[in-house]
Amino acid sequence: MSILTAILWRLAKAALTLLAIAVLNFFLLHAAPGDPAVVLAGEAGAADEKMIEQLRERFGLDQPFYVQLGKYVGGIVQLDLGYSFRQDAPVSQLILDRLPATLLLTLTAFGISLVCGIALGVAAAARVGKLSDSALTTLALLFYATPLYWLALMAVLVFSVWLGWLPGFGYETVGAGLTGLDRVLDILAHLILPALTLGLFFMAVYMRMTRASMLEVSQLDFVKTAKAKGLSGPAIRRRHILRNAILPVVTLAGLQAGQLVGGAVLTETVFAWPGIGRLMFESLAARDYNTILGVFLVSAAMVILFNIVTDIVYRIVDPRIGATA
Amino acid sequence: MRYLKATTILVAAALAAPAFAQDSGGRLDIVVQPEPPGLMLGLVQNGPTQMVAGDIYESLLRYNTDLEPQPSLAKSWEISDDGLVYTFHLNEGVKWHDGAPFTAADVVFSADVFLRETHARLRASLAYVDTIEAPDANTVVFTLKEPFGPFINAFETGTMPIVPKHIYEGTDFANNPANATPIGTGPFKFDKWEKGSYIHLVKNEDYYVDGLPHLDEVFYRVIPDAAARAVAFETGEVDVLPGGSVENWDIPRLAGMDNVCTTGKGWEFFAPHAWMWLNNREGPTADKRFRQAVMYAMNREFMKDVVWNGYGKVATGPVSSRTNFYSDDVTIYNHDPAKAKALLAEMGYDGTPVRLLPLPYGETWQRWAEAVRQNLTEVGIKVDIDSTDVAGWNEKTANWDYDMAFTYLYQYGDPALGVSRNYTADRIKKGSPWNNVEGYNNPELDAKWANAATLVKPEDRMALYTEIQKEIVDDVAVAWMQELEFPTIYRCNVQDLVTTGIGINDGPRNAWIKK
Amino acid sequence: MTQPALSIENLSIGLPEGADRDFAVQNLSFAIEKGKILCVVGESGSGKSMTANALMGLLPPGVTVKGGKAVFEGQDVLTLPETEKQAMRGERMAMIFQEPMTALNPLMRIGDQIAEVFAAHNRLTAPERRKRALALIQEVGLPDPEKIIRAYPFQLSGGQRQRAMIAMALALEPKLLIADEPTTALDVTTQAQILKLILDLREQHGMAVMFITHDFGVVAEIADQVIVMQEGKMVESGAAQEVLVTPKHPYTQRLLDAIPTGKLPAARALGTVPALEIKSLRKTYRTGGGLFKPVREVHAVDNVSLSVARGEVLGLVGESGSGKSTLGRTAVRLVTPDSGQVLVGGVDIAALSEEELRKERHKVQMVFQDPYASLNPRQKIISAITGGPITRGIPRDKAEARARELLEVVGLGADAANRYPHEFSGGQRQRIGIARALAMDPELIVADEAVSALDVSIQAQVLDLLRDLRSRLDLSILFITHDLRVAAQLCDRIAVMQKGKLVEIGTVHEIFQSPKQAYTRQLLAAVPGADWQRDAVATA
Amino acid sequence: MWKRFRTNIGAMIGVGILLAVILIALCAPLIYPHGPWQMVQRPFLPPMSVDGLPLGTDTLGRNVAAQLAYGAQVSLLVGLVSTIVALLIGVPLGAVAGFYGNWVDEGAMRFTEFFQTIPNFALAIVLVAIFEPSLASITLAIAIVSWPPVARLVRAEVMSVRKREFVDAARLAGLSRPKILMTQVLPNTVSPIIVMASLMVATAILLESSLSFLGLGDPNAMSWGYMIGAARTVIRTSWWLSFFPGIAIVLTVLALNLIGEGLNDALNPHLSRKGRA
Repeated sequence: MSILTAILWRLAKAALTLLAIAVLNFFLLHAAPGDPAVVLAGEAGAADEKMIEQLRERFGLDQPFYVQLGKYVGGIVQLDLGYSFRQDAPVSQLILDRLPATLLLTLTAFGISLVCGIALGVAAAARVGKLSDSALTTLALLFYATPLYWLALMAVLVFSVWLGWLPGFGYETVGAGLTGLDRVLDILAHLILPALTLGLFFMAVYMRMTRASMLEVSQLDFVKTAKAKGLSGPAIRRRHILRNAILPVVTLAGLQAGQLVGGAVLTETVFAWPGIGRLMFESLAARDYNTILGVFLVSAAMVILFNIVTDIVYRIVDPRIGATA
Repeated sequence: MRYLKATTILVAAALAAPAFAQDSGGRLDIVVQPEPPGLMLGLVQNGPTQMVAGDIYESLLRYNTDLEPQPSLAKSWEISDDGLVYTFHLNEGVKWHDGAPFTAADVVFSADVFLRETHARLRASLAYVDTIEAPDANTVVFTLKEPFGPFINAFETGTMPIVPKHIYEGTDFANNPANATPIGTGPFKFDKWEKGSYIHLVKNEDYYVDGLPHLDEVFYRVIPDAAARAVAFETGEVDVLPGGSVENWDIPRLAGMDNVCTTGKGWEFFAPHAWMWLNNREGPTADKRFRQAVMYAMNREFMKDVVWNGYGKVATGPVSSRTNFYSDDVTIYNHDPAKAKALLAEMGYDGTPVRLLPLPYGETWQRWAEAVRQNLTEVGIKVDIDSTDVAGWNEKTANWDYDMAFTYLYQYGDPALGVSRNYTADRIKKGSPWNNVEGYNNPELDAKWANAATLVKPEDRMALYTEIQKEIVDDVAVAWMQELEFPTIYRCNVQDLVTTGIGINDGPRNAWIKK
Repeated sequence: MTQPALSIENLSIGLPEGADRDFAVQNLSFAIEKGKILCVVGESGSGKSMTANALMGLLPPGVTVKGGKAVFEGQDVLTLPETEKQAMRGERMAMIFQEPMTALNPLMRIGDQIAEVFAAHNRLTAPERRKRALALIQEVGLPDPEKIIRAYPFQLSGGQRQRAMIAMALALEPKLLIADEPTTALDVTTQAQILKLILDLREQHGMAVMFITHDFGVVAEIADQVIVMQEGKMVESGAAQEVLVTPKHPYTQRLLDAIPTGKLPAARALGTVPALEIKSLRKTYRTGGGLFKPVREVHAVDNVSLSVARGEVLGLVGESGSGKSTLGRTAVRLVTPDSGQVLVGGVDIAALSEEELRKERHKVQMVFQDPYASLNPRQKIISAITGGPITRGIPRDKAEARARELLEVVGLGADAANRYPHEFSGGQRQRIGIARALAMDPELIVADEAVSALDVSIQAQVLDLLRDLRSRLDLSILFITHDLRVAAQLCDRIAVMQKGKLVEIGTVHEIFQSPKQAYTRQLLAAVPGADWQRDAVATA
Repeated sequence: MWKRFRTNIGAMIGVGILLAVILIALCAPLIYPHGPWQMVQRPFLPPMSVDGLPLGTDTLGRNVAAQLAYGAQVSLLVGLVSTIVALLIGVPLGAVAGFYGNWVDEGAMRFTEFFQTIPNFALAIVLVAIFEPSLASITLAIAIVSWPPVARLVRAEVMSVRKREFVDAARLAGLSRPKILMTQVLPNTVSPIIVMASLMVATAILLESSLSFLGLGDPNAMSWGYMIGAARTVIRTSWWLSFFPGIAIVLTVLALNLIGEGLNDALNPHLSRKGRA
């Protein structure tokens, strides 16, 4: 099975999964207490029956449940995520506005955690049993045990408030009128803290995994073969152990994508990062169903995307998959 | 005819303003929290929308910090002696942001058509209005069916925003695409809204008051986290923290910084008043003695000092001491656990737990509920805090599914606008969290409320309101907690930021930055 | 006598603390002549692989050389610094391993893995390396070198991989090739080919070979010299012919005796009542299938009919993939056939429903290959044995009494009952497995490679037990094995399978002495040491 | 096995910390009979500034030490119960999927994948918001988002165990399939499950604290996440309010991880590879 057909197959399955998620979440959200019309009316500072009636009619909440569901699913099939009455804009617009920020954050965090995690894992495995190995594994364990949000708070406190090195929140310096490279650098400066705090946890995960995997692979027969060939230690690690050891890490990374996207909710909240995680959290309090559903769908799609990417990486690294599947 | 003399003087002052050599230009970054759901003020009137859209839209009048009317779109006005006819003379040469001329027809359309349809709070006042007419392009006449004392307070931006007739007439108001790019007559024009990040307003070069506004642009910054907002102010990223945008504990620290000023002014029109609804219908709270016990059990001074960091004032009754018609001739409930216990013993409280619903508006409110729970626990009342988010809070209070619930409401300058709605029997209606949620039902008082609203003479009204306050405080219809104060924190070089009773909402109009 | 390629003197290798003995190898001395093949023979744990690893400098952590020297090309390789060892490995001393399946990097093309040897020693340019790799692939007899060079290990068969390994080892024309059981994991016919290849290469390159094996058959095929090791000590050494024909040390004698010699036992008279009848049995495995995957069909059992008479032992012989295991598993209905009948005592167990089957299960029992996987590690021996009878409705006390009895029968003693599997050795576990099968009073026992995983001497003991049981209990056994020599020892008749088909069936004597089919002849010829054993048959 | 565990220094440190946390949680009502909510002193007292308040007071003048002690109860309780619930969902599902294979497996794995596709923290937030924050809803939500890895692990283990010959032997003994699953297969998957469970408790504690931090905690139960969430706005002026509960979480989670690793090394040295799914 070629990579292309594999991806097509995955996408088809993904579409079904997404549809199922839409339906399930639709049920879940509508089971929640709280009426979006009442919330919206409430926020206006005053409300009477008439206003709530108007709002319910506009939201389509006066219709039977199955009609609402049908309409929603019908829209999803046509890639229409519905309309946010709370924000008075199409959900797809709201999400698209914020998606780049989330993608930037999660992908950077993913990249940092994967690259650094693997690098540190390799380094630790190469020094197994030595002090530097213990130091690295202990550090990883600490990151692993530290609540993300707490780390974020401490990072803001130290790097933004005390040292003043990095901006503590936001996506870019608003209204600075920066363009071109300046703007990119500005966004990067804003990105560092959130991406690092989000990435550290996963870096710890990948590092531990890489280390364990490296150690395990180094026990395998073909490593002995490589030694018997007269290859040097570093060459064996690079050419033989690493590639094989990375496979389980890649699998894990794909599986953890869901956690990464979930973690973004916390990070975005602490760092005022204008992404979809925050959008979801805010929409939840307002019972802005369509927006929450939209965010769920999009983030699930992101998870699937991460999975597909890791799948492709896996296929590229491991020649066996494509042939025997 | 009764002229409000202050008018002309102030207009003169405003026109003479450049003589004081305010510096022109510059940019103001103001925190807005939460992100407004929309900026079309005629459709959405929640707090954040009022704050941002208050620069874009205008109404006929503004109100100073003593709640006296000031000119805005109307340069002068008269009220007939019988209190039935309100005549407004509009400024000339006013233009909408899209260049179309503003006329009296816009006012008639806004008040009579648009807002009647969309604005629930104004609708209550408009019920007293018989006709709204425009005898000429610059005059609007409101004729009332019966006198309505507080009617002069109804011409505030958030209460009666004037919307462009040429854009909205004959359309589906709620779904008009123009809602995304609001067009008003105000000192600032809408430029850009980066959702989740900021709203950018730019100076209206054609503003009808010469020399205003001074600022070139205003950014309303969306920063969802209170701690991050504090950091933003500290690092100089924002210049103004409107009331309520940081937790109270942070205020002294921020206020103590160099070049930082605070003011408690700018909330007079709203006079936010906090209380706990005590469900008068069922459970222990249905017993007046229990409600009184709650009042005695609470150490509200302590809560004010600790939870609110000393800001505000313990409330004595339903009317805020900052608005008109406040009376202090009521029973004062001091912290007296012994009395509370005695009352509980008298009623035979059996330890039934009561649910306490905090207001889901952040840490302060949560702490407040925790402090109340602790106080009540100390006199033997078992309290469970109900946890919920904004939607759940709305749902529960609207459906009366609570025992005690925190809330706070604006008073809108007059008991007839902002107070009576919470206590009269005709406002006992499920589905809204902004009416007589506690279910207090006192027909005798209902009559007095109704009467007081329609009296023309302030002293007559005062007499009635004094009676009402005395009785209702004895009944403990709700547990009044505190007159809230939301200090505005800003850089001291920002001048003339808070000049009216609605503070920041129309503050940037006159604000300037000293260089 | 010329200078030997390698001479080892008083080599001692220490094991880490807590191991079952202090030394893996103790006071070992031997030499390999240039161009000669030395076989190091021993059972598992004899220290033969450790010796090889010590020479290569590939000892596992914790295992260290405690003394002695190994002179190779004038240097003591045991004391060389790591960099020089590294330079020596692959260039002057090369090694091939037992498991061709795992000894190659699964993610690297064969050509790259061969070329890497040159790269490791900074030889040649990239295109030259490729050319040499191609030549080597050709030399070790791999078909279609252009394709092989780009292939990944998983695309090659076991024999092909071992050839690729040999190509790597030969790349730099080493003076000494160490082969650590290189044919053990291979089928007999493949094994014969690889052995021939090693012999040929030795001829052409004149290198010395240290060949580690447990199989005296292999020794007979290729060895010039032999040393026999037991628990880290050399017990015997000498020329191959000498050791094979006139072993001096009792251990060597025991080993040689334990080897299924291929001396054919006298034929027994057999009954005619069938215990098992298999009729037109078919089983096809389909893999893949799905929207984008082509269906691959493997005809594991293709229209096979045979029968096992009551009291008979039928040997089912074939190479891996011949379908012999599938047939065996079908006979006990662990696998449900696609068509055909499996008649046990007249009942077609292939046609029973799950419920009915559970009542008939006891009629056919199985003894499994892997002594470590066939017993539940969390279950006491007694419950492993009584589980079946109790399910059948036999009262617990009766079942337990019988279980103890059976443990005596298989030579373990009744006190084994209350212990856990990990307390037993492999051979003992196989006995427990047999007791478990017997506890069900089966009409037929299917023994699926039941002795393959055992060391030769243990293998002999278990075979003795089976022989003993066969005569004492009049057992009917379907004995599945890849090893013709083993089959010859125990079986009355032998059935030969290839690619799912029954090739030939006949008495042991018919099969060994007058095989009718070419494949059978091929198999017989491939048995290592076949010639030597034929001599043995003659001398018996 | 216990011997191997005992020689693992890290694991023993973990056990020590965890025992201390458990002890504190159990003794909380004895040391602080008035509960964690009582306002005892002026607010924002720094640590060690007043006798009897070693960790200072919070925004309402409540004893931080008492809050920490009661918070330990909540963290441990939620961590433990949610893990048990997750196991109750994941183990049967994974076992059945792995043992019966075919469409059962296909269905169960699709279902699992489905849950793994929804970002788990987001799902937890929504679930808690819907059921309204209470210890029960938080526990349930954490369980619902954490069972999929259990199911996958158990499935993988069961699949590997069921291929072993003793399972065939059990079939030949005439045991029914459910009985084989229960008596032969599942007991052999216990060790990796134990290891995973110990790590899951740690993750659950982190999740609970994250939810509380976002204001989705049980308002009637003092928890560490709540303390940090409540203190974040005063982090500059009163660092100790968020620092101590943060340290408490780190230590507890670290302890559980150390124990998990120790168990892993002691019970099944090769879990790290099998357990990755």
